[in-house]
Amino acid sequence: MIEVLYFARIREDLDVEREQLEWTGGISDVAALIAYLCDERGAAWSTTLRQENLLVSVNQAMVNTDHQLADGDEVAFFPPVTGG
Amino acid sequence: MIEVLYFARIREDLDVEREQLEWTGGISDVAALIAYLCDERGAAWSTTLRQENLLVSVNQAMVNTDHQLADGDEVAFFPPVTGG
Amino acid sequence: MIRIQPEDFSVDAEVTALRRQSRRIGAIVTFIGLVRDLNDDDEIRTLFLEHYPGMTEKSLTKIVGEAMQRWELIDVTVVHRVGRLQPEDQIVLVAVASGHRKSAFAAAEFIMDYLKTRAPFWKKEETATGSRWLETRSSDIEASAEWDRN
Amino acid sequence: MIRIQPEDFSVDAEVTALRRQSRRIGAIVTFIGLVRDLNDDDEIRTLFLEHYPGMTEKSLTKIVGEAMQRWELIDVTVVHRVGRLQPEDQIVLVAVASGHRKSAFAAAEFIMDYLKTRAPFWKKEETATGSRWLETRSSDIEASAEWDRN
Repeated sequence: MIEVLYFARIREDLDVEREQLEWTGGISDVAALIAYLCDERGAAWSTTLRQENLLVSVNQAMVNTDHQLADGDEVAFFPPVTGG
Repeated sequence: MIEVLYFARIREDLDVEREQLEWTGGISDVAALIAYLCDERGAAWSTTLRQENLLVSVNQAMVNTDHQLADGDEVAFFPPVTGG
Repeated sequence: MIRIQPEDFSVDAEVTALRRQSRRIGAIVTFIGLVRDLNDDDEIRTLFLEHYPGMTEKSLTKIVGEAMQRWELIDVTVVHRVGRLQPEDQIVLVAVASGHRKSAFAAAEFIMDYLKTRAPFWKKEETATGSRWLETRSSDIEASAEWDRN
Repeated sequence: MIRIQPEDFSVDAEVTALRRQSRRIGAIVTFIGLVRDLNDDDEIRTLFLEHYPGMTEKSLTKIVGEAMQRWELIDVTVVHRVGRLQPEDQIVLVAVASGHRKSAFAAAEFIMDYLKTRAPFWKKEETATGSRWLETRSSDIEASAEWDRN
């Protein structure tokens, strides 16, 4: 199982806050997870998850899209941060 | 008349807080005032007023020893500052 | 001490708590971030602050840890609010206690610069004409990148 | 607002007064200087602060004016205590309000650096072994000279 979280503008654009996905070996890394979601859910998802400035964390640490995924990982998608 | 003020270590070394001196054309600038005081009051004054890091203000603005003096000026001698 | 909370904070209370940590503190630098009434010329009604519970705390802990490694500091407090804020409300407090002022100034600025680009917080402005998520300022990205080079 | 006084000050009261000046303040940086318990390894009993009434106020006004010219600031508060202080007492507060943090940080540090080398205040430490006037730190002279070059 992979837990996927969405924050801020990404959450609003996709209208989902969190979900659990069955983990399969096919979703080997973050890039594969994004490809899977875009393929399955269509244009709106492609537009949102293929934005150049999309940030991704795995288990609450920032990663690049070549980061390997494992069963039980917590993945989050969010836009550039604007706190402070 | 020239008002002369002494602060901090300088005040303690010379044991004087403020005094008024008759202004004469002879005391043309700060260097002349220092020379006058050292000549008139001896070794302790020479040691204190000839210190390399002595600071001088005239009318509450920092000056160099070539600053010209005029009747009614307020001159102050003090060590490097250590506030804050 | 790192805290994320919807509630307002008292600068005095935080500075007092920080001062109790040590009698060797000679300098405290604080940064207080406030909701400005005007931002890019739209009047702000409210500001909504979202965060990533868990990861935000970890990010701030890491940023403060990096500051403690770069400079000799005595203690650091970071309080960041989340939720719905009004103009003039306090958003964030960074307070750095140190023996001397140079390290306190540098560390407080470093923490703010990194917080602005690395801690998962997102601001949404709600104005008379609608709402919008704020974009990261390029000046913030540059400020953070400057520390990476030094 | 510039004030020299024997009495203690409240950081909260000063920051609150500063915040009332404008609704466009986005950043407040404060510096609080404290009497450290230990200084160069002698235990400090009390610290005596002398100043030059009239000239000290003028110097601080000039320093703050220079900061307002260098950076776009909204307002500045400087409070400096004089007289007899104890370890852990507050000595000085500099609070700078600005639209953005970069100018607030820079101006607060500039004011402290100039205050340390240009404002007529003198500190005398009274320890168990006697009293002595403090010397200006070379690091303070360098910090101030750095601003003169930039």
